[in-house]
Amino acid sequence: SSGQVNVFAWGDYIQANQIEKFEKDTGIKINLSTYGSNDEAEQKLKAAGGKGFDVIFPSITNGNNYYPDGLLAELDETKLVNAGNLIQSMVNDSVKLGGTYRGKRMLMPFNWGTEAITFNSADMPIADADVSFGSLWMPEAAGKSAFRQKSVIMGVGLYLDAKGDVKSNRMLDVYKSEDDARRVWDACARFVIENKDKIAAFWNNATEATNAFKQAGAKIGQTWDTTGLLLNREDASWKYRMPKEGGITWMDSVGVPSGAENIEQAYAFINALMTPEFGGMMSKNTGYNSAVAGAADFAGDEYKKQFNEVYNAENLANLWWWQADTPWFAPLRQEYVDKITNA
Amino acid sequence: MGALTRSFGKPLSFGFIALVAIWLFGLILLPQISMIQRAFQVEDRGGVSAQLSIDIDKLYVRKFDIEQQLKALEQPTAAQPQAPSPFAPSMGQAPAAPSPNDPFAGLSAKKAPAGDPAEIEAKRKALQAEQNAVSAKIADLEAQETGPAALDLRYSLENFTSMSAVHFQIFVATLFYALCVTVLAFLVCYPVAYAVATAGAGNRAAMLLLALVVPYAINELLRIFAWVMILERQGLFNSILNALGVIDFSAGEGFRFVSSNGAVFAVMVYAYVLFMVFPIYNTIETLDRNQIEAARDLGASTWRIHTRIVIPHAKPGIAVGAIMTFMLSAGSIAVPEIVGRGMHPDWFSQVIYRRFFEADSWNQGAAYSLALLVACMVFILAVMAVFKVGIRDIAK
Amino acid sequence: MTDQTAGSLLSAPARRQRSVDWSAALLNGYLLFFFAWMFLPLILMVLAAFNANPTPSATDWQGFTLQWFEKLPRDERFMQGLFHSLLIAAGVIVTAIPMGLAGALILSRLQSRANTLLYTLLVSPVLTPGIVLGATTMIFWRDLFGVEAGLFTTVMAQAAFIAAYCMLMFMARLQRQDHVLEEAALDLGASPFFVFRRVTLPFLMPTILTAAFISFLQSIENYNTTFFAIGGSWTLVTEIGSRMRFGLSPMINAIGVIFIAITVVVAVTHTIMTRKRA
Amino acid sequence: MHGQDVTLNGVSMRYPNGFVAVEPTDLTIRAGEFFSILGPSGCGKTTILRMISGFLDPTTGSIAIGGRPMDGIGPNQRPTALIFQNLALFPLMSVRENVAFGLEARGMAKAERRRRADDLLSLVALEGQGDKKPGELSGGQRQRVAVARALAVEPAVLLLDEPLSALDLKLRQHMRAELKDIQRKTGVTFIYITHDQGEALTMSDRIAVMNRGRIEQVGPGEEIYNAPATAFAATFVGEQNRFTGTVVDADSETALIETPLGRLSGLNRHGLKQGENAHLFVRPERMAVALNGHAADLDNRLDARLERRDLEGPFLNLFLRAGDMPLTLHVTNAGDGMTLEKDAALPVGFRRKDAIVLRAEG
Amino acid sequence: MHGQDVTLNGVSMRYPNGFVAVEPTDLTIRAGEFFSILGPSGCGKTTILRMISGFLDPTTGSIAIGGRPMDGIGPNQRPTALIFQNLALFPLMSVRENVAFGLEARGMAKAERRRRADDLLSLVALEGQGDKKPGELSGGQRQRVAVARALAVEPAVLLLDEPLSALDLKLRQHMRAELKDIQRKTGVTFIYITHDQGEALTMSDRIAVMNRGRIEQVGPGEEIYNAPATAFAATFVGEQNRFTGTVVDADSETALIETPLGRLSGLNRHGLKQGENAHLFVRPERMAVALNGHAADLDNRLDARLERRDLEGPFLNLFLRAGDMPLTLHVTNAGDGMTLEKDAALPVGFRRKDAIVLRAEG
Ligand SMILES: Nc1ncnc2c1ncn2[C@@H]1O[C@H](COP(=O)(O)OP(=O)(O)OP(=O)(O)O)[C@@H](O)[C@H]1O
Ligand SMILES: Nc1ncnc2c1ncn2[C@@H]1O[C@H](COP(=O)(O)OP(=O)(O)OP(=O)(O)O)[C@@H](O)[C@H]1O
Ligand SMILES: NCCCCNCCCN
Ligand SMILES: [Mg+2]
Ligand SMILES: [Mg+2]
Repeated sequence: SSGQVNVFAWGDYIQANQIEKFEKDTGIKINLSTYGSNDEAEQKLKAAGGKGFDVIFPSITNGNNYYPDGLLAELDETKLVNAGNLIQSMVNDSVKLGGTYRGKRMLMPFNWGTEAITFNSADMPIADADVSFGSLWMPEAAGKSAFRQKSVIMGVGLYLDAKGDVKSNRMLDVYKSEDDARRVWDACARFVIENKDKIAAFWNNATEATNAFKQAGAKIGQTWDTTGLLLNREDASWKYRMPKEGGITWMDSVGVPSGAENIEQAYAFINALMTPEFGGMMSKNTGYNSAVAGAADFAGDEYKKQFNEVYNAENLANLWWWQADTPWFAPLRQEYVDKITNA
Repeated sequence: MGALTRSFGKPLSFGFIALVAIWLFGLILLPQISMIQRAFQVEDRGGVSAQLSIDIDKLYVRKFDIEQQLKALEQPTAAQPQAPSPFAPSMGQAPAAPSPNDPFAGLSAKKAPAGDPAEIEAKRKALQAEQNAVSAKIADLEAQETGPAALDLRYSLENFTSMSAVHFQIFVATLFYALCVTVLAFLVCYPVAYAVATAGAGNRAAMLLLALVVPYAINELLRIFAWVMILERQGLFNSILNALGVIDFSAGEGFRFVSSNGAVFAVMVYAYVLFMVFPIYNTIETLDRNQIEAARDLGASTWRIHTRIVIPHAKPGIAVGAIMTFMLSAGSIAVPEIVGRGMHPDWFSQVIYRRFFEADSWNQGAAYSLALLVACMVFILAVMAVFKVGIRDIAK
Repeated sequence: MTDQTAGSLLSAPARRQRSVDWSAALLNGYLLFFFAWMFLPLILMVLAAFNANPTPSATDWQGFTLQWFEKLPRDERFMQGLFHSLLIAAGVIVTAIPMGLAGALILSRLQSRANTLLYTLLVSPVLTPGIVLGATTMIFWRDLFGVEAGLFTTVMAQAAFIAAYCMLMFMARLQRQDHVLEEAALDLGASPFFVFRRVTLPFLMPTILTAAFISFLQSIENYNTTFFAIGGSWTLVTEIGSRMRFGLSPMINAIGVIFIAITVVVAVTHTIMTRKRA
Repeated sequence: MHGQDVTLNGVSMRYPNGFVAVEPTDLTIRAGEFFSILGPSGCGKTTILRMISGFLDPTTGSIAIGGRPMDGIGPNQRPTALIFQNLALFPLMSVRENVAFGLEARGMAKAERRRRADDLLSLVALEGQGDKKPGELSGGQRQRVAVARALAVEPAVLLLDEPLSALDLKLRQHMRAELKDIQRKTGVTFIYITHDQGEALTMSDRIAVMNRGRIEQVGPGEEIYNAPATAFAATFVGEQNRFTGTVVDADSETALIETPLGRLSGLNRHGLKQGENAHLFVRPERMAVALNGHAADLDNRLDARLERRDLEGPFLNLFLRAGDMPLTLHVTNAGDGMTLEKDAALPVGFRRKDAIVLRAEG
Repeated sequence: MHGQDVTLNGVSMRYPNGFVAVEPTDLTIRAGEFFSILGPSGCGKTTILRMISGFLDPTTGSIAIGGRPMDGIGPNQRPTALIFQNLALFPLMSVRENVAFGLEARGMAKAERRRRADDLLSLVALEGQGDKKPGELSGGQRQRVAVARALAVEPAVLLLDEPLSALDLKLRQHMRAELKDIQRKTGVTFIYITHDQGEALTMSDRIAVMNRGRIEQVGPGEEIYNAPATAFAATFVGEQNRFTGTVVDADSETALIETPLGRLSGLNRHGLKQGENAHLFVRPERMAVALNGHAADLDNRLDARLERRDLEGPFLNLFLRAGDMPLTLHVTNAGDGMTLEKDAALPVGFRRKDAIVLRAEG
C-alpha cells in the first residue's frame, strides 16, 4: 500500500515508535495532528465539516456530539480485519457508552484508563486505602492541588455522594436531566469554590497536567493515568491511586470522519492499531490500558508493574464510568467550569 | 451615482459598485446578520426533540442488548465466562473485566444461563417479543423526528438573559479591565507621543520614531511571549529574586507571576500601548509648534501648555487611541490565553471562544459576541461624544 | 549629531539650553525608561533563542547554539503553517485591495448623506473586535453556504477589516489628488476608462504597493480573527499560539528572532529611504 | 491653428441648489481675440468657462463655437481646451507625456505624438525639457507646459481659468507677456478669466467686467479704465474717489452735481439729466495738490486736510479728508521729499475731463 | 503700557549645524518706535526676533531690553510678546480665551481677565466677537485677535513676525493702517518683520534692511528708498534701472560713469573715486520720456526703443530697450491716451539728482 493518512489524535496516543513502525510496515505516511481535549477535537472536526482527517480518537462517551452533525462515517466492519483482537467485552460495552448511533457502529474501543489521584507521597503521606477524591481538599493540600475543572465536578460529586452530603446516585443523576445536573453540580461547584484556597493549578490536557506538578508546585491532583504513572517512573515518591469512591473511568475509541479522503489507508492504520504490538507500544508510552487483547505483553515490565500497583480486584470492581453525553451536558458543564475558573 | 459614471464611465463604475457590494454585504453585513440571527435563536437541549433523540438512542442500546442476549442463548459457551481482564498480565486471581454498565458485577463472573432448553426457549421468546416491540417503538419514534439536529429552535432573548452570573461578571470585569488598560495606556503613552512628535525633524526624531515602529511591527504574540519568559516560574523575575536570595529555586519556590490577573493586565498594557502612541503622536505632530511657543511666550507653565493647548489639540488622536486600545483589549484572546494559561479569571473573549468551541453552543457564542460588539460600539459612541469627534476623525 | 550630545534628547537643537530645563530632563528620563520597557523583553527573547537551555531563558545560560533555528525548517507544523499564512495573505491582498480601492473611489465621488453611512459601515470592521469578525465570518459561511471554517473563511474575515485599512490609505491618497486632473484629461479628449487607466491608477500605484505590503503584514500577524475563523487548519501564528499554551520552547524564540530581524531591517531601510528622499 | 468665435445667446446658469450663478447673458467673443472676463470671486466667471468647455450645461440659452451650436456636445468633443486654475498637470507623467496626452487619447502613434509634443514644447520655449516631471519645473515653466498641453489638441478656443493666480508677483508679470505672445503666435481665441485687473488690462484685446452673474461692460482695457460704464466697473477696476450728489446742470458733455463738498463737474457720457442722483468718480492719480500754481487747469477744487501719507516706493499715497469724506491721492515719488505736515490744510482738485459722472442706482 | 528700547550688542546666531544665520550685529531700537526689519526670505529676520523674545540664545553678544540684560531670562519672563507669522491663535479656544490666555497663565481671576480681554477686544475693534472661535473670523479679525492677545500681557516690546503675510492684498493694506494705529495708541515698541517693502515703507518709523544675516542699512523709509546705501538695498526696495560702468570723473556731489550706453551722471553720496567700478541706479518713475520739450531738465539722455506698453491702471509700464539694456519706465496714466507705437524710437532720460552711484562689489 502507499499514500498517506491524516491522523487526528490525542497528543500522546501516536508517538514516534508507532509512526516509524507503521510507515515501515505499510509505506503509508502518517500526517499527525494532535489535540489535548475532547472539545478541541470535536470543534476542530465540526469546524472543518468532518473533513481534513482520516482517523480520529474521540472518547466513546462523546460520540453523541459527533453523530447528529454527521461528522463520523459508519465503520465498515468488513474492513476491520483485526477487530477480533479487541477484548470482546469492551466492544460490547462500548455500545452502551455511545459507540453506535441508531444501530450503526461508529466507533471502536481503542484504550481505557482512569482519572484518579496523583500525589507526592513524600509531601502528602496518604495510605493507599485512604486515597479519596476528598484528598484534594484536605487542609494539608492548601495551595497544592491540581485538577481539570471539567472533571473535578465529577470527582467532588462522587466524594460528596459517598459522604452522603449530596446524593447523586453516584453521579448518574447528572445524566438524568438538566435540572438534576444543575442540582448536583451547583453543590459541587460550591464546594470547590469554598475550598479554592487548595488550588495550585488547573489543567486541560496531559501536558498541562504534568506542568502543574513540575512547574506550578502542585503536590496532589486529579489526573489521567499517564500523568501519575510517568511521574512515578521518574520519581517513585509520586503515586497514582484509585480513590475509594472509585476511579473515574473512560474509554477512548477510534473512528473515521465522514469527510475522510484516505479510506483505505485509514483502515490500514486502524487495523495496525488493533494489533497487540501497537497496543503495547501505546501502553508503554503512556501508561494507558489498551483495548487489544494481549497488548500488555508488548507493553514492557514497567507498565505491568504499575498496573498491579494501581489496580486490584476491588478498585476495578468499583470503577465509575463516564456515561454517554446528553445534549445539555457540554454547555451546562462548561458553565460550571467557568464558575470555578473565575471564582 | 451620476458623479461616479461621469468620472469612471459605466463599466468601471459598475465594477466598483459590485466590489463594494461584495465587501459590504458578503464580508460585513450578512455575517453580522447571521451572528445576530444566531444570537437570538435558542436551541433547547432539554426540549422535546432532544428527549426524543435520547429515547431513541436508549432503545437502540436496548435492542443491541437483546441481540447480545439472544446470541448468548444460541452459543452458551461463547458468553461464558465473561471476558477475562483486558490486561491479561499477571493477574492470577484475575478480577473480571470492569464493566461500564455494572462495575460491581465484575468480581462474580455471571453464570451462564441454565441449560434447560425449555427455559431457554421461553427466554428467547420473551426476548424476541421485546426485540420486536423495541424495533416497532424505534420506527415509531424515528418517524416523529423532524431533523437530524434533533434540537428545538426558537427565537428569544434567552441567550442573553440566561447568561450565567459568572459570565455576566466576566463580561463586566473584562470591560472594566479594558477600560483600565485604556486609561493606563494613555498615561504611559502621552508623554512618549508628545516627546516623539515634538522632537522636530532631525535624526533624533527619526530614531525615536523608529524605536516606536519596531516593537509596533513585531507580532503581538511574540511580544506577549517575551513577557511570559519574564514572568514564568523559572523566568527573569524569579531568577532575579532567586539571585537576591528572596526565593530559592532549588527548594521549588518561585512566584507564579504568569497566570495571574495582574500579569494579564500588565502584558496587555504592554501589548497595546503602541496603538495608543501612534494616533496621539499623529495628532500632536500636526500641532503647530508656534502654539506651544505662543503659550510659553504668554507665560504659561508646562502643565498649562499641556492641559490647555496640547491635549485639547490631541483629542481626536486620544479618542482613536482609546477606541483602538479598548477594542483590542476587550477583545483580546492572545494575551489571556497565553499569559493566563487558564489559571487566572477569564477574559470575556475566552468565554466566547469556549461557548463556540467547548460548550458546543454556537448560538450563545454568537449572543456573547454580539454583547461584546455592542459594548465596544457603546464605548466608541461614548468616546466620540465625550471627545466631540466624528467617525471621520476616528478611522485614520 | 554635533556638539549637542550633552543637550537634551528632546528639545530641538538650539532651543534654550543654558538654564536647566528640568521638565525636559524628566521627560528624557521617562523616555529612557519607556524604551527600555519596550525593548528589554524583546532583547531577552532574542538572547534565549541562542541559548542551549531548552527552557527559554536569558539568565540560565547553557551555551550558544543555533539548534533552535535548525529545527525550524524540519518542523512540519510550522512550515505548513507558514505556507497557510502565505496563502491567506495572498488571498487577502487580492481581495482587500480591489475592494478597498473601489470603496475609496466610490466614497470620493458619492456626494450625499449616504456617503457617511457607507463610510461608517465600511470602516466598522476596523473598530470591531477581531474575534467577533472571526466568529461572524465562520457562522455566515457555515450557515449560508455550508462552507466550514478554514483558510477561505480566514481570508474573508481578514479581508473584511484589511480592506478598510486599504480604503483609508486610498482615501488619504485620493484626497491629495486633484479632481481637476481627471477633468483636465477628459477635456483633452480622453474617455473615462482611459482617464482611469492613465491618470487615476498611476496616481494610486504607490499606495497600492504600500497597501499590499501592509495587508501582507496585517494578515501574516493576525491572531485574534484567525483564531476563530481558521477552524481545523492553522497558520504560523496560531500554531505559535497553541504551542505557547503548552509551554515555552526556544523554537518560538527562534521564530521571534527572524520576525524581529525582518521588522528591523524593513523599518530601518524604510526610514533611511524616506529620509534620503526628504 | 485657427481661432473661432464664441457666441453666448441668452446663456444662464442656475445650480441645482437654486443659486443663479450666471444671469441670461449675450456675448460674442471674436475669433482670434484675447478676451478677458474680469470680476470678483464668486461672480460666475468659472461657471461661464465651464459652460463653454462643456463641463456644465447652461440652464437657458445656447452656446455656439465657430457658428456651430454646442448643445449636447461633451467636453472631450468641443474645439476648446481648458487651462485650469491650478494647471492640473499630470504629476506622474513626463512633460512630454503631459503635452502628448490629448494626442494619446486620440490614438495617435507614439512617434508622431512625440514629434508633435516636441514642436509644441519649442513653441513655448521648453525645448529639451520633455523628459522632466512637472514637479521639476519652475512655476512659469509649468504654466507653459499647461499651455502646450492644451494647444496640442489644436483647439480653436483656449479657455484659461486664472492660470497665473498661483504664481508670485514677479513671475505673474512675466508670464502675462508670454501668454500674450503665444496667443499672438497661434491665433487661437483666448478666453481668459481673472479677478486681477492688472492682468486683464495688460493682456486683453477686450475685457468683460462681470459682477454677480451679470456682465456689466465689455470693451478694451483703456475704455474700461478711463470710461467705466457702471459704478461697479468704475470701482472694481482701479481705485476711485467717489462723490455722491444730485445733478444740477447737465448737457451732453458735462454734468454738474451738487455734493456735500460743493458743486463738482465731470464728463456726462451716460446722458444724465438734471435732478438725477449721481456718483462722480475721480481716480487718485488724476487728483492733484493745488499748491504752487499747479492749480492752473483744475476745474474742481476741494479743501482737504492731510491725514496720513504713505510712501509706497514709486509713489506716495496721500490720505486726506475733505469734510466727512476720505480722499486718496497718488503722487509720484519724485524724490524731492514733498514734506507735508500731518493735518496740514491741502487744497486739491481735478480736471473735469478726469471725472466721470454715473447714475446712482437704487 | 510703555515701550522700552531694545539693544543688540554684537549679537550673532550660529545654528548647531554650523550655519550662521545672523552675523554679529549692533542695533538699537528706540522705546516706542515702530521698527521694521526688511529682508528677503532666509536672511535671518525670524532668528533675530526669536533671540529678542528669548526662544533662542545668541551665540555671541547680548541683548538688553529697557537697559536690563536679558541673558538667562526665559521667553515667559521677558517684557516682550511675540506675534507669529501664522498668528498661532489657539483654534480650540474662544477669541476671548485666546486674548485672556496670558492672564490665565498669570493666575488672574476669571471675571477680571474676562473684563480685561473684552477691553482689549474693543481696543482692536472686536467688541462682541469674544465668544467666536478664531476659525470663524476673517483673516483681518484673526490678525487683530493676535495683537490683542499679545497686548494682554502688557509687553513693553511687541515682536511681529510677518503677521500680514497670510492675508490678501486689500486686507493687508487695510491692516497696515490698523497696526500702525494700535502702535500709536499703546506706545509699545513694535519690532516688525517683513519681506514686503510696501509694508515696511508705509508703517515704520525706521527700517533695517537685512541681507544674508547682516543689516545693511538702518533709517527712515524715505531715506532707504531715496538714498539706498548698498546695491542690495537699492534693488531690494523698489524697482531700479541699473547701469554698470567705471567712474571717469567724480567730486563730492556727482560721479560720472562710463557705461556701454555712454556717460551717465548721478549723485556720489558714497564718495566714489575715479577708476572705481560702479552701478548707477535710477528708479523707473524717475525716468522720463524726452519728447515734446519735456526734456528740459534731464541731465542724462538715452536713445531707446519701445518694446511693450502695459496699462496697469493708475500708471503705464513702458518696457524699452537701449542698446542691449532693458529699461523700465513708470508713467502716470494721465488719461490722455499716450499713444505710442510699438518699436517706436523713444528718447528717455533722467535727472542727475534722481540717480545714485554705488560702488560695485566683487
Ligand atoms: N456646484 C455648485 N452648486 C451651487 N453653487 C455653486 C456651484 N458651483 C459654484 N457655485 C456658486 O456659483 C457662484 C459662481 O461660482 P464660480 O465658480 O463661477 O465663481 P468664480 O467667478 O469663478 O469665482 P472665483 O474667482 O472665486 O473662482 C459662486 O457663488 C459659487 O458659490
Ligand atoms: N534650526 C535651524 N538650524 C539650522 N538653520 C536654520 C535653523 N532655523 C533657521 N535656519 C536657517 O537660518 C536662516 C535664517 O532663518 P530665518 O528663519 O531667520 O529666516 P527669515 O529671514 O525669517 O526668513 P523668512 O522670511 O522665510 O521667514 C535660513 O537660511 C534658515 O534656513
Ligand atoms: N471525558 C473523557 C476523558 C477522556 C480522556 N482521554 C485521555 C487521553 C489523554 N491523552
Ligand atoms: Mg473660478
Ligand atoms: Mg521668518
